[in-house]
Amino acid sequence: MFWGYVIAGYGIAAVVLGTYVVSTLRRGRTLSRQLDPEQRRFLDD
Amino acid sequence: MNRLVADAWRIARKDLAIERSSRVVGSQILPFGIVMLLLFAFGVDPELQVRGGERSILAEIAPGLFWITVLLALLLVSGRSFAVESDDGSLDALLVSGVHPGSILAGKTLVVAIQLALLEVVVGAGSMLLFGVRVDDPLHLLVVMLSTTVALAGAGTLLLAVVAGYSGRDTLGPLLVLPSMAPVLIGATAASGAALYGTGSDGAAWTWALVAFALLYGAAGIVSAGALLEDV
Amino acid sequence: MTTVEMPPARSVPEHTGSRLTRALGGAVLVTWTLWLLWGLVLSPADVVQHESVRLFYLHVPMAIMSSVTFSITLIGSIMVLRNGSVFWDLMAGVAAEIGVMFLGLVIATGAVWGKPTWGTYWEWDPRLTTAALMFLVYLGYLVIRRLDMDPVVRARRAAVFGIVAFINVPLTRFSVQIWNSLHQETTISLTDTQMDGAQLTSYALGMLAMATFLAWLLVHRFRVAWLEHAMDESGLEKLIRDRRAEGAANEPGGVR
Amino acid sequence: MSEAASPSDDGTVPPVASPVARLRGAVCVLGGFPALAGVDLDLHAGEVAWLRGPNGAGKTTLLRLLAGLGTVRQGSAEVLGADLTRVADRRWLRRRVGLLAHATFLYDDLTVEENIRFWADLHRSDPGDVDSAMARFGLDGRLRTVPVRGLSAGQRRRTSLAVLVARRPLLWLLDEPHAGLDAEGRAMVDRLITDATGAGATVIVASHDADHMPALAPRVLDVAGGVVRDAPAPGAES
Repeated sequence: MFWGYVIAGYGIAAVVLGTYVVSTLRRGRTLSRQLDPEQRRFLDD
Repeated sequence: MNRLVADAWRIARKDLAIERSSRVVGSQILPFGIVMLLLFAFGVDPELQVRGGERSILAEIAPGLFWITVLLALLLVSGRSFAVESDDGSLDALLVSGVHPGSILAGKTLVVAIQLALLEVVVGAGSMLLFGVRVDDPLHLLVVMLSTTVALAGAGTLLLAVVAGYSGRDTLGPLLVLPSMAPVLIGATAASGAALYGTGSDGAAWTWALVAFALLYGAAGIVSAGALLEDV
Repeated sequence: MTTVEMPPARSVPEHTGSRLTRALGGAVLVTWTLWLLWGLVLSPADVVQHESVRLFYLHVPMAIMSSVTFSITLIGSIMVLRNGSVFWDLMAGVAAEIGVMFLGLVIATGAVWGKPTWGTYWEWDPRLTTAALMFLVYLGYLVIRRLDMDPVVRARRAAVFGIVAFINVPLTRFSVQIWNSLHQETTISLTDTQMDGAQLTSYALGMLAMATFLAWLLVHRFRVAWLEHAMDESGLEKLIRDRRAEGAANEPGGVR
Repeated sequence: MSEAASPSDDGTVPPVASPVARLRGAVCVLGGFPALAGVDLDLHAGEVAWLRGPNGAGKTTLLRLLAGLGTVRQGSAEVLGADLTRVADRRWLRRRVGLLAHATFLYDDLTVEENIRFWADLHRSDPGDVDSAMARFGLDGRLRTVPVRGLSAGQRRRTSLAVLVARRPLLWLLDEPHAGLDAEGRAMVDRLITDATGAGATVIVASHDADHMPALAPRVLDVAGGVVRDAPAPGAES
C-alpha cells in the first residue's frame, strides 16, 4: 500500500518535470532556428 | 522631503474631497459592510453557542468575519482610488506636475486607510450589536485595528499600483492582493480574538507581527513607487 | 573556452545546449541514478512511515530548490531596479517559473505523503497553508510578467512584486516554528524522524541531484527566454522599418 | 532625494539656450508598436512649431515624450537639457513643461476652482497667477463652483488651459488645443501661444486645424510613420 503512494509521488514529479524539460528544449530549438547565430546567445557559451 | 509630505497630503485631501462629493463611501462601501454582517448572521445561526455556552458561535468567529469583510472592502476601495486617477489620464497629470510617485502612493494609502477605518467602526459596532461581541481589552484592539488597517491599505495601494494602467486590473488585482494579504488576515484574526476574549496566549506575538506588517507594507509602497508609476 | 576546433566564425547551434549544459547534463544523469538507487532501493523503509518516507527524498530537495529559485528571483528583481538589467529580468522570471513548478510538485508530493501518514491529503497545517499561499503569490508574479505592457515598465513592476513576494519564503520556511511558538503545540517535524545512514545518504543525494538538475534547467530555460527576448528585439527592428516606410509612402507635406 | 538637482546639477533653471530639444533617432515603443520610429528633431527657444500629420502618425506620442512621459527605447533625446533616458532627468523635466493632452486631467467630482487650485498647488504656482488664469478664461464667475462633471467639453478645455497658464511652463506642448472650442475660445488659445512665446517659452502644437495654424506657427513639422520632417517652404509645394 505504501509503495503505491511512493510510485504516485515520483510518477507525478517525473511526468511534470519531463514535460517541462521536453517543452523547454523544443521551444529552444524552434526559436533558435528563427534567429541568426549571433543573436542566439546572451554570452558566447 | 517636505515637498514629498506636502504633496502626499495634497493628494490625500483631494481624494477625500472627491470621496466627500461622490458619496461612494457612504452609499456603497459602508452598506457593503452592513450587508456582509447580515449575510454572516444568515449563514451562521446566531443562536448556536460555543461549548460551555459563554457566547454564540457567531461572536466567536466574528474576528475572522470582520477582517474578511475589511479585506474585501479593501479591493473595492483601493481599486477606486486608482480608478479616480486613470479615468481621465490624471496619473499622467500627477507625474507631469512633478509629483514624486512616492507622494502619490502615500496620499492614496492614507485615504484608503481612512475609508477602511470608517468601515471598521461601522462593522465593529454592528458586530457588537448584532453578534453580541464584547471587548475585553479596547486598547489592544485599537492597536490591532490600526496596524492591520495600515498594512492592508499600504499593500492594497502598492499591489494595485503594480497593475495600474493595465486593462484587466479589476480581475488581476484580487489575485495579487488576496494571497499576499492572507498572513495579515490570519494575524489580525488571532490578535483580535485575543483582544476581544483574551483567548489564546499568542495575541501579543501576533500584534507585534501586525505592527511589523504595517511598517513593512506602509514603507514598501513609498519606496518602490518610483519604479511602479514612472512611465505608466 | 580553449577549444581547438572552434572556427573563427562562431557556430552557435540551433538549440539551447552547449558544452556547459552537456557537462551539467552528465552530472544530472549520474546524481539522479545514485539518488534513485539509494532513495528507492538501497535505503530501508522507515519504522514509522514505512515506504512512504521515500517521498521525502524527492519532496524536501524540491522544496529547498524552490526557495533557491525564489531567492534568485529576489536577487534578479533587486538588480532590475538598480540598473534595469535585461539579464536579471529574464533570470528572475525564469527562476520563478521553475520555482512555481517545483513548489507545485512539493505540494502534490506532500499531499501524496500525507494520505498514508496523516490519513488525509490536505491538513490546515501552517506549513501547508503558507506553501499554498506562496504558490498563489508567485503564480501572480508570473501573470504580471505576461501582461501586455511596455517591457521596461513591466520588468520594473514585476521586480517590485518579486521583492514583496519574497516575504513568503521565510514565512513558509519558518511557519512551523512561528506557529509552534504561538500555539505551543507540537507538530510533526523532520527532526523527530529517526534517520539511519542510508536515509541520510538518500537525502544528500536528492539534494545533489535536484541542485544539478536545477542548474541544468536554469541554463536551458534562460537561453529560451533570451531567444524570446531576441525575437522580440528583431521583431521590433522590423516593425520600426515598416513604420518608417509607412511614413515615406505618405509624401512629406501631404496633410491627410 | 535629489529632487531639486537639475540635469546641469546647479539646482537652477538652465538657460533656455538653443536647442530646447534635440532628438536623434529617438524610438518610443507603445504596447510593442514603435509609435516613434527614429525621430530627429531640433527645437529652438521661442519657436512655435506645428506638428501635422494623419491620425496615428505619432504626434501625441512625441508630445508625451517631450513632456517626460514614456521612455526612449533607442536613440537619444534631450529636452531643456534633461536626458530623457534617465528617470531623474525626466522627473525634473516634467515640472517645467506644460502638456495639454486629449484627456483633460480634471476630476469630475471636484469643482472648477478645486481642480485648478489642486494642480496649481502641486506645482507651487503663485496664487496671483491662478486668479488671473481663471479670470483670463472666464472661470472666475458662476463656473467657479460648478463640478467639472457639469461642464461642456469647451468649458473643460478652458479649465485645463487655465491650469496650464498658471504653471508658466518653459515648454508648451498642446495637443489639438483648438478642438471643441468656440470662436472666442480659439482666439484665446491663439493669444495664449503668442503671449507664451513673447515671454520666451517654446510652443509645440499638434493640430489638424489647417486654417488656424499657418498664421500662428512659422515652423511646420510633418509627422508620418513615426518620424518627423521639416515641411518644405510654402512656396515650394507643388
